[in-house]
Amino acid sequence: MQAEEWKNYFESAHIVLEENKTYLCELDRALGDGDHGITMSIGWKAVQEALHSKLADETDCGKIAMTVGRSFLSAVGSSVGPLYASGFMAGAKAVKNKTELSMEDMRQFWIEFINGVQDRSQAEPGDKTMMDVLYPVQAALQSEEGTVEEKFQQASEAAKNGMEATKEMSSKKGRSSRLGERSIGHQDPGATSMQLLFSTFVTEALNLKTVKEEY
Amino acid sequence: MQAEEWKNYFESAHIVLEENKTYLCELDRALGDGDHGITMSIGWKAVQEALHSKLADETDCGKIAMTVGRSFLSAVGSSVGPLYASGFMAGAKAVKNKTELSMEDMRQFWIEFINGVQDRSQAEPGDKTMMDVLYPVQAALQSEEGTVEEKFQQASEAAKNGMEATKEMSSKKGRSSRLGERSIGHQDPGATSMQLLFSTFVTEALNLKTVKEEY
Amino acid sequence: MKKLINNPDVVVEEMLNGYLKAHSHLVRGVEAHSRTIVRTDAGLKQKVSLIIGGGSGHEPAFMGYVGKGMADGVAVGNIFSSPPPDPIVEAIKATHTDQGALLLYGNYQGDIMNFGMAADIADMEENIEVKQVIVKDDIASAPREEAEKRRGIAGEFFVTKVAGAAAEEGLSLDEVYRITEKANQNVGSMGVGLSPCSLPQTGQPSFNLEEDEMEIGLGHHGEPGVEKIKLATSNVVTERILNNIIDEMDIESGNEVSVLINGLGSTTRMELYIMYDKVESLLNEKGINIYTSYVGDYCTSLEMGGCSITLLKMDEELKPFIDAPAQCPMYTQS
Amino acid sequence: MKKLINNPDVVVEEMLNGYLKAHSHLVRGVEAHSRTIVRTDAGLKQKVSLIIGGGSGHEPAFMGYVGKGMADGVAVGNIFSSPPPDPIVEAIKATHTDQGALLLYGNYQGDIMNFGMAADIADMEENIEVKQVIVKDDIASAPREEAEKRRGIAGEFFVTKVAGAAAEEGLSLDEVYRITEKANQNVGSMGVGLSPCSLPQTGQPSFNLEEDEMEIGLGHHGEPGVEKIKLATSNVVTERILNNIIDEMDIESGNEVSVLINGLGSTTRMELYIMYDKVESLLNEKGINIYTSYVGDYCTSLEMGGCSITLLKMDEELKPFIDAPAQCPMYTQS
Ligand SMILES: Nc1ncnc2c1ncn2[C@@H]1O[C@H](COP(=O)(O)OP(=O)(O)O)[C@@H](O)[C@H]1O
Ligand SMILES: Nc1ncnc2c1ncn2[C@@H]1O[C@H](COP(=O)(O)OP(=O)(O)O)[C@@H](O)[C@H]1O
Ligand SMILES: [Mg+2]
Ligand SMILES: [Mg+2]
Ligand SMILES: [Mg+2]
Ligand SMILES: [Mg+2]
Repeated sequence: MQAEEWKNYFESAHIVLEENKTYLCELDRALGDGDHGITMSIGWKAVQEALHSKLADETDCGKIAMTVGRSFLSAVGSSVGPLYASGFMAGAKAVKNKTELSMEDMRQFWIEFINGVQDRSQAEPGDKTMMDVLYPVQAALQSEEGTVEEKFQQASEAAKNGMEATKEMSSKKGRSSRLGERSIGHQDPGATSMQLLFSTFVTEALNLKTVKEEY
Repeated sequence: MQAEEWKNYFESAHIVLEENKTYLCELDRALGDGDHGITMSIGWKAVQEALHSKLADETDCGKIAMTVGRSFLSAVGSSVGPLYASGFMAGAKAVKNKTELSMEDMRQFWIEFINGVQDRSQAEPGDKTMMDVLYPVQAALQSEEGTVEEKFQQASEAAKNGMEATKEMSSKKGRSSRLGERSIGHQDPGATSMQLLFSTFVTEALNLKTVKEEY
Repeated sequence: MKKLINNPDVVVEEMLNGYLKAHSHLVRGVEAHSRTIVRTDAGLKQKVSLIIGGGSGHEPAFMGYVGKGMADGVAVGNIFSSPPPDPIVEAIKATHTDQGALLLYGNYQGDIMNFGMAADIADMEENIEVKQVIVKDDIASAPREEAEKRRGIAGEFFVTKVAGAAAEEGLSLDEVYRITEKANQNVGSMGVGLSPCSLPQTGQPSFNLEEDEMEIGLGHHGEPGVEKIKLATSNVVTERILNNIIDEMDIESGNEVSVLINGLGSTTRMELYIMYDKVESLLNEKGINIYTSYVGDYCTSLEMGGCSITLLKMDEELKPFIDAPAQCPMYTQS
Repeated sequence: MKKLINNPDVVVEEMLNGYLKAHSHLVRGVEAHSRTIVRTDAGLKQKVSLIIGGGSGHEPAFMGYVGKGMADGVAVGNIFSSPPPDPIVEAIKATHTDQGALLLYGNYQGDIMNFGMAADIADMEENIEVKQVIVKDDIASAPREEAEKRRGIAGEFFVTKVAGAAAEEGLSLDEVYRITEKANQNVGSMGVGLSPCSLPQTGQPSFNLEEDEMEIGLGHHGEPGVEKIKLATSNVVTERILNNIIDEMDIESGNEVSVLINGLGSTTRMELYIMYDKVESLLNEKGINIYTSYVGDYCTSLEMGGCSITLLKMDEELKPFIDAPAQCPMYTQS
């Protein structure tokens, strides 16, 4: 993945989350304050603007990820802002100074991304947060078996399962935790947006890979 | 009509207007602030309380009418308060010191009642107010023809016609006047309550009269 | 509509009880009438008595404006109904020194009749000199040729502010009257409604508006307005209202105005400030200077949705009265 | 729900523009960040900088409480979202003398993260001493054993009042922190919701309630509450809420409290005073003295219907800070 493709991924993230704005708000209305889709929309729009201004000529994938995180944070605040920012900043370190990313680089990026989010999140598995997508993703990426591509494919599956599993969980973190048992039956909005983000990445990365192999 | 029956009439007025509370509010919602039924209810309830306290042993029909007017005014304020109070106070003068009212006394009472309301009202015929009930009533009561009973019967008819005629009028006075042409098509609430008040009176007075004649 | 009340028949009584208890250092009731409220220091200082009042349901107006630098007493009517003469007379009696009284109220027939009767009683029975100022700021409620018919809405706040400060200054009744009437002649307002209110006793909405409609120039008791229009942006509505006021009041480049953006009850401060943003820009463009601004709920209609814009044309004489401090239960300026 | 706005994406920006223009004698923006607002006299006097903030949509909170005797600066987030660290850092920088800064905000995860990051940046990059007080007054949001999880609601007004007055006094950061934290430990609130609000960007109600339902203990962003109950009278609701607060806070006969009845947006003053009437009677019966009372919209949730009761347990040290004057665009005490 070239720096240009790396940036394209963030463009795609913006599009996918914009498409799911209403859906994410609906999910958040059941559990929180109904703004998750808006927050994502504001954040990714700011990222998109950065891609076209500050990052237009940037080729360092680490710097790109860093700026993505900071732009997102500055635009949204909220709890997702710091969580995402911490993720992107931690991931950025793993790909510092690279203008091109191998599948292995990307694997390292996501493992560190998840560590970064986790540090700030303090959410346990089963707390009904985006971590219920990220923990299984990390496990899959770190598994001993299969090629890197297979690990990513596994991780994408795991993300989807993790997202769906949040439905049955009782929330322990964030706004929805005040609901306790009343939160059961509703899918977590933050887990949903994180799944979209990650699956979009996997699709793009594997697609590129395939195109290159065919080439 | 004995003082006791005079007081009974005011009791009846309370009951009739209470029954029409919602209807009067509905009429006022189309033209004004939707409170006419409430205003009437508050005012006549205060009158009813006065009948059972201050007026319990009162036999002077003039004093009774005076207190009715003042109690009504003190409870409601509004524009109806002063209009009614002026009517009752003016009417009271016509029956001062009487403990019994002949049909002629009652005719004088209502003629003066209407003069009293008119003084304060400054509404012209056709302005879409309670005066569109009262002017025709006064004309009928002052007509040269027929017995006093017939005059009252005519007046009761006139009240009904006057009330209905307000539907087609464009309001010139009070809150609804701001509506101008938009007021056409709606019956005036104040004309409606006044018609109820007067018709109830005529029914009771003529009924008494009949009972007495049969007796 | 849902309301957090106990019994619709006693909402005004319970509200007054709560109000008097909550602000006992600033206001008190009087024995003679349960609907009369006066300043705790009423009658202590030689000054013109400023008496305000009207129907309830407009809180903070009118009872919230009794206090230092504002009114001496208030008569509180039923919801959206003028108070009868008694509580007005008692307000005059409880506050009067020997400087006379100014009655200040909105141009509604009920208020005119009841305050008028009260003025007569105070004059005849108590020998108190009484003058009256009747506020007529709502330019949408009648054309200019019939300006006498215009009703009073949020502009009454400005007129009360000026009157209260002038009376506090110790000016004579004639002077307080003259200055108050000057403010009254120089104030204009216009409102817009988005959603109705409902009377506690009926629970029925005061008017009907479709989801995509708004009402321009409506009254603050839910009386229908001048025109129903399709829901428009804040900027469009603001420009229309402001231009109307400026035209009607002959305000020109170089003039100075005070501005009040008043919420009718359920309109957020956010919406009011968005409106102010546009008002300021438009006035700026037209070369009209802003002297001072007020944004908030100053005269509501229960929980109605909507707001109004008021302009008070300033001159050097009015300025210190607008700037003067005030300390009331629902309004403080320092 | 209808709103008088221009474009849902810029409501906060337009609101801030209007706010800064309307109150330019009291507050100003800073060049470094469009979401930072400070007192016009920021930095002129040696004092602890009190910085507040949070999501917008709660007006008058938080931006309305910047001014003399209250906060020095505020960071304004998107609607119901914590501001990011940048505007918080800029608020600290624009107001700081060399007495340190106190960050005061509600107990929400987003605020904790963003204010926490801002505190780190101020410390690391600017070498400014920063302390934080996190308000946790909503007793309904977590049981007493987990009091650390309770969110901040209207009680933040009292804590801000105390902090602002203590900072204005010129006390040291340690002292301001200690006194503010004392107020924080002694404040408890609980609310009730009657009707939802809607975000300008979605237009969707934040929760659904039937015509005959109310929600007890809800949050002020429209988060669902502790329990849905059938619509009850004001007295019943008031007694239930008040008893809960008194129990949770161990308030006893002979204690003294300040009271705040806070409207959430579209609740009338009439309803708030009716509630106060009952609160006063109940406290009276229990032998609990009322020191001072506030009734009105102090921390809203857009146009939500409902209200909350807050009690602040008083002691001799807190009294002068509650009594101290304050002059802010949306709150004045004299
Ligand atoms: N401590 C946490 N760790 C990880 N994710 C969290 C945490 N707290 C909340 N979240 C995620 O944030 C989402 C809510 O985001 P959003 O609605 O944008 O923020 P807010 O709750 O401030 O309105 C939740 O659905 C959850 O997935
Ligand atoms: N000047 C007037 N003369 C006679 N009747 C009037 C006048 N103004 C108003 N009314 C009557 O008062 C009625 C409205 O009464 P009500 O709703 O109780 O008072 P308000 O308009 O103060 O709410 C009108 O329907 C009309 O009949
Ligand atoms: Mg949310
Ligand atoms: Mg009416
Ligand atoms: Mg009325
Ligand atoms: Mg949020």
